Amino acid sequence: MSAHAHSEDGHSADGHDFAHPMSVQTLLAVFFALTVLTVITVAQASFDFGAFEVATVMFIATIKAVLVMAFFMHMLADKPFNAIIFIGSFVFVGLFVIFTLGDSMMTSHSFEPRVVELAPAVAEPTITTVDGAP
Amino acid sequence: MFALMNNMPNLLGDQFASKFAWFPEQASTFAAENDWLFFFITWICVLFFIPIAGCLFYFCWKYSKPKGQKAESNTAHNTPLELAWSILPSFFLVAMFVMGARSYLDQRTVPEGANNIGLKAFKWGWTMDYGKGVMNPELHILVDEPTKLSMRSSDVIHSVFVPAFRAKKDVVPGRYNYMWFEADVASEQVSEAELAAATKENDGEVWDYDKWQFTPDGYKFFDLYCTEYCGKNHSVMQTVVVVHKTVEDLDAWIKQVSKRPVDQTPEAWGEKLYNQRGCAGCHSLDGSKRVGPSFKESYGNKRPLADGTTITADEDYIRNSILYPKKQVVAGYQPVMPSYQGQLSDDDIASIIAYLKTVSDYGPKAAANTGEEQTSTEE
Amino acid sequence: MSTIEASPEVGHDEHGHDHDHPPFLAHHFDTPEQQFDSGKLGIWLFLVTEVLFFSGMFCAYAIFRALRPEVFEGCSQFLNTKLGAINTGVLLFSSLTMAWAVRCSQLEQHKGLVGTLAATLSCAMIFLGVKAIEYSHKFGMGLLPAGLFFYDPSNPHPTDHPPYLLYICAPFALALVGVLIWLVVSAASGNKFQFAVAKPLSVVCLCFFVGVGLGTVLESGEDSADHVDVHADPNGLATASVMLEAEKSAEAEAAPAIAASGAMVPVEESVLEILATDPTNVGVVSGLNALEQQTAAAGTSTVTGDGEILGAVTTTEVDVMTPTTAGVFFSIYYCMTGIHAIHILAGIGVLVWLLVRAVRKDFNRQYFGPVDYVGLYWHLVDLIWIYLFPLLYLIR
Amino acid sequence: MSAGSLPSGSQVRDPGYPTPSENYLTNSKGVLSWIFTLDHKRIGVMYLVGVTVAFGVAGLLALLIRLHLFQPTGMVFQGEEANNWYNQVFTLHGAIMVFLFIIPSIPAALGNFLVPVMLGAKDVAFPRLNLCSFYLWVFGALFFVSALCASGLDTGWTFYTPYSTTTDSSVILATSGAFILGFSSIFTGLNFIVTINTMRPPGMTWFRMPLFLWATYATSIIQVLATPVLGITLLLLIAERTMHIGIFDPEYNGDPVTFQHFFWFYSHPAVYIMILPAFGIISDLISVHSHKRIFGYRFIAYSSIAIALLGFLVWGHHMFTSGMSSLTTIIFSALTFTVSVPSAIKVFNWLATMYKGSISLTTPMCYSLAFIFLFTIGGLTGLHLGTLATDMHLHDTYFVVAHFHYVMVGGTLVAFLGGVFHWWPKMFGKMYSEAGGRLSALLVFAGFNLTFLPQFVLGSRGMPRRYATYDPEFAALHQMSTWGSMLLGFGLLVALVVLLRSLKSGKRAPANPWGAATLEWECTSPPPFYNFERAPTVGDPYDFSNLEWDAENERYVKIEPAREIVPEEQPVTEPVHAEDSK
Repeated sequence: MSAHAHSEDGHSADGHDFAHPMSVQTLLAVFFALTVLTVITVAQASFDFGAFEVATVMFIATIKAVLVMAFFMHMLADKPFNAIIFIGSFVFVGLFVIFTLGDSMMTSHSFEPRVVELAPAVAEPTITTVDGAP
Repeated sequence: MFALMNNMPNLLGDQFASKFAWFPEQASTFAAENDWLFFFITWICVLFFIPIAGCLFYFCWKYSKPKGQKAESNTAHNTPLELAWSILPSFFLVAMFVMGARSYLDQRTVPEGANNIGLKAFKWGWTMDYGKGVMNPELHILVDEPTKLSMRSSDVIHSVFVPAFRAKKDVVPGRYNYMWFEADVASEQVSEAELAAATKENDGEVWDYDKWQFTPDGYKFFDLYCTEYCGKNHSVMQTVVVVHKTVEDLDAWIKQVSKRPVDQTPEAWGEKLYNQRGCAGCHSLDGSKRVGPSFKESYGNKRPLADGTTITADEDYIRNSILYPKKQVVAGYQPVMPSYQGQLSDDDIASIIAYLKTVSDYGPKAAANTGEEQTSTEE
Repeated sequence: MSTIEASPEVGHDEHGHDHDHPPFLAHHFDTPEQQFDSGKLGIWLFLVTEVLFFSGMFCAYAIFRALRPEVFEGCSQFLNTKLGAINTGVLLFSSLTMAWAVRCSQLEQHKGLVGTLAATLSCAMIFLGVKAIEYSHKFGMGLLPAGLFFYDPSNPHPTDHPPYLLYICAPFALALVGVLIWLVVSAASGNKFQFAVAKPLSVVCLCFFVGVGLGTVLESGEDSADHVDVHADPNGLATASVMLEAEKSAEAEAAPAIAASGAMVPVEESVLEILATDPTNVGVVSGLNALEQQTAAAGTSTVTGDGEILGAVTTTEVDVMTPTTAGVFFSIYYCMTGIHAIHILAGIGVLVWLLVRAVRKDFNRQYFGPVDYVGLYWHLVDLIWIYLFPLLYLIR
Repeated sequence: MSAGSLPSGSQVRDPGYPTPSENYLTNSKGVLSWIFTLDHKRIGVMYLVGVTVAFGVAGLLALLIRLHLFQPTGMVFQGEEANNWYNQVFTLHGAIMVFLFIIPSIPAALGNFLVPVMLGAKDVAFPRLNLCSFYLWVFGALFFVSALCASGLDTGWTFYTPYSTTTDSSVILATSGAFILGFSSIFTGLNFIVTINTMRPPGMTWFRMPLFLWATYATSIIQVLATPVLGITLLLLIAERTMHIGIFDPEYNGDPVTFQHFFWFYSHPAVYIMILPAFGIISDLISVHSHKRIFGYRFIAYSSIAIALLGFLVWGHHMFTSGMSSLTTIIFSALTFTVSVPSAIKVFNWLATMYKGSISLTTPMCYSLAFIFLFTIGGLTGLHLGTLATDMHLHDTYFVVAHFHYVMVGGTLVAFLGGVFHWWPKMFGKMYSEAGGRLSALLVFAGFNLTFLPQFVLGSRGMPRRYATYDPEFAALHQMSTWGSMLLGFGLLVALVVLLRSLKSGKRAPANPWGAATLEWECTSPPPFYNFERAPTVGDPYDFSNLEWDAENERYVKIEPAREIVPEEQPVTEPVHAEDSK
């Protein structure tokens, strides 16, 4: 394991053997980018992109997420393994959401339009019966 | 060679089944195919299991040595062999999947012009809806004609399972689920004499299907179970499927159950409904507290309601509690009763009220007495 | 539990056999780097669990938004975009300071570390303060999960509700008082260390009320102002009726409904009220559409077409603002933001713990793990909000 | 040379016996030294006790169920509330077995003890987290007990909505319990992944790990990825019950099938949390007690990971009849078949390992054989359920009950027992009576088959599950099953007695009683609290060539031909205390 491979040379006097400080400029730049993107998201909400609305919003959000992960979370400087497991988790989220959402989409036609008994505005349910009995 | 694979398990399977009942009777078009597939898989399993178990015990016997003996060989691996036994089984798996999926699609796609029967599941019973306001807990269908069930649940998830048809489908509240099947065995009728004897012996009690093995109308039947756990009486949430030979026969039956016969008193009809339409599941007659209040102290009694108020259970109250059960719930009970909106004709409700009068301690005594006399004479 | 993972000083030093171990190195690790890598992998795995934990709610969101887009559009108008945006900014800034804190700890800049941690904490508190305003306002309006929902269009701002804001603020007020007392006592007793801790903490606690103030300004400050000009110009309704045609298609698949046409007038007012309360919202009109739709439907027949297919004819209603429809949106809103807020609270706890250790100068270039781990956790919380904000506040 | 006599001239390596001051069981005294211990071995032992108690409780409930079903009308519970009682009993049996016993049994109890020792590490990566996860387990258990003491639980262990949102039994207590237990298992998994990743000693490459570690690693992956979804599902369920959030409850426009998706996304992978560690144990046991190198190491290792990942793609096969769309249903069925391949691979590899080995029929080996037999049946009957058409008939019948008991009990429980018997000498330093052990294995095997084979037939004949009373025609098979359950219970009792007696009267266990080559046998039994003075030199975990049977001391020892010793890498072979063993 790499940890051990490194560890052979013990802990040297200067501690920079495994600390990778971020430069202040990078941090500020990233923060600036994030703020701009936030403004953009809020702004775009006032235009109607119709079907693409969700897509655009999620796209911008994802850019922001990538920025945060890459720099604030030091993914670039970090061990690739850590990045892999974190990104990998989204694969499973994808599986989960796609299957579940897909199924509910495909079956939603069979959902029973409900009568809200609690809402006084609603008149009594009018239930008639099936025809086509033998 | 594959033809052999197909036939062998079939033949053997049939012998197997004939020896001791491995399956219930095959009564639908699905059954034969399903059972064939079942035995096909089973025999493939046997094909794998015998050698595995054989090796297991043979090796134990052959290679068991005293402590300290070295193994005869130390082969670490044999890639071709391992690949072989990783890949070969997959062919069987694909076969199973394809056959299974194909006949599943048949079971899933309802054929055109199937007879449509509405099914409503509730805790803990079934109501089959034959249209035109005809409701009955028994499922009566036509032989050799596809029947489609349009299923709803009024409370929790239930599941319709007819073993003889090899068909099952959950009934999910908030959704319509559908299933269909085509019975190919008509259920025969018992002789008038036998029926009369049974009716006499049963004597107005709730009909004991398990005991008689035929319906109150004298038909042999197939069991219909609820297979999705649904609470207290899940295990008694059963009804029967009767397969009629002819449309006339079926129509006659529907006509007979459709409404109160002219010669029957409201009380007697009300009692019949009480037993048939699921009231008995939650409302006792002997005062014991079940899911709902007992009918012993229902009619004419002052009931404290969940909202704190008190109300006298008169005709109107009972009618309302049947139609909008969640509105005025008696204190100490859950609002779980399904609405019988449109499932009971006015005459039905009137009959039930009449019947409740007879069983309630608080009802007018005179009415009670006459009511009981009549019911007893009727049965 | 990142505290647990992070906390390295596992005892066991009674084992005589770890001589060359510096105090911060746990006995069962060979080198500080091995310890750091273990902790790092651990916290990353923990973040993975967090992602999947939230995935459940995102999944629910996706399902119900796909099922009832009109509900989500209608209800999202009740969320104050401005407050959401402010909070987003605050969280992003806290992420910056947190990342900076990690840098400080790596470079052994102890003062800077304390400062940045305190800044992060303050942002967290501001965030919660703003949320407190949002929540109490919606509680008051009865915009609650389906079971508790009592929003009444004819009277959107009932005055008889309990003082929710007070309830939410009380614990923080207590904390503030406590910290201030501690500050004074430690100053009096001349306990340098405690004083050094209490000083930043008192600022942090104050920040919650800064957030509350900020929220109040944005929420109520504009209420009165807009009441006027909304009543002044009736464009709201005009645009609405124009938009209606466009919306028809969206509503088409919903089954016809029975609705009380009597509710017409009050509901209109309610929409104006909405307009008044949330002037920053762009799409109030769609709130109106729901209403127009409802009244339109009121005229149509009560029998639906697809009865035969379904096996029984049933009825439904398209009024967006009823418990069972709107409730779902607010349920998801409270679940998502609520659990996110709980994570913020947890983060605050851990950050305070870090602050104390930072004042104690525990961290050095060999041992800055805890700061790094908490940082990762904090960034994840930020990450989740980055997605929550547009999904909940910016639906059109 | 004949068995038993040691070759002369070569150096014998044996750590001897620990002194009381080193023995992890005795090195520090007092209850507190256990309550606050950070020693993974003690935590493992505490887990072992905990899960055994849980198993005892749930097992008694199982016997109650079987007794009740002895008669069609129900034998044990009588009266108006009989069915409620039955429902509560089977619910608690399921919930306790799943959440309190099977899931933590092998990973938490045996895993905690073994993972670091097998790695030659001093402890797991996060000892405090480890202790915390144990106390979370205790906490969750308390919640279950309180649910039991309150108004019980009658939802079935699956908590299906809307039943769970409408029933008036204490669902919230139980779900909170399960929620907490979820975190316990997450932390255990997280701990093991980190430990295995970062704390392997020099020389232990991924493919020199014992297969038990591979299995544990795969299990941990599932625990970390799947359990959080259970957490959020249960939270939402609690919210649904308390404030009707309308996500799962149709009364408020929710959708019950969505709940089933959420629930099974965790609970199917959870099935592999239960069975994968069992695979790991059996792989090691078969190899050790056949004294032969495991066959197809890489295939077994990879198949564990494959199962772990494929396990996430098949949850839908619990919902074939619930009204999923046809497409989803068929996809899930197809994926379900893929997961059966890696399991088959393992079975074949185990057989191949026994082939031409030198098998000693010790108690652990007997249990391993039982495992292979029973698990194969369990796995094969899974095919009937994975096939859509047949599942339409078999779903939610006793066929399913029999199937998953063959996997969970015949698989996991039997493997767990095998593991306990295998590592018992290492854990407590005592040898148990072999005869008694073998007898228990036989009884369990026979009793189990008698209990559950009839249930396959019950199922195919259409007996629905979770029935408190049943039609008379099923009576005969049910009675068979009940007799079997008695026998099974007796067998388990025997096993317990054998093990407990060994603690009192068992003779002292040598460091390596079975002749295993993995690292845990290179420290004394029981191990010293620090496991290893220095990280031991890592050899091939399945190379038995230099292990010899030392007849007069009834132990296996490592023979070290002099030339293999490289001075600076030579481990300390004789601890300072070794005198008292000589």
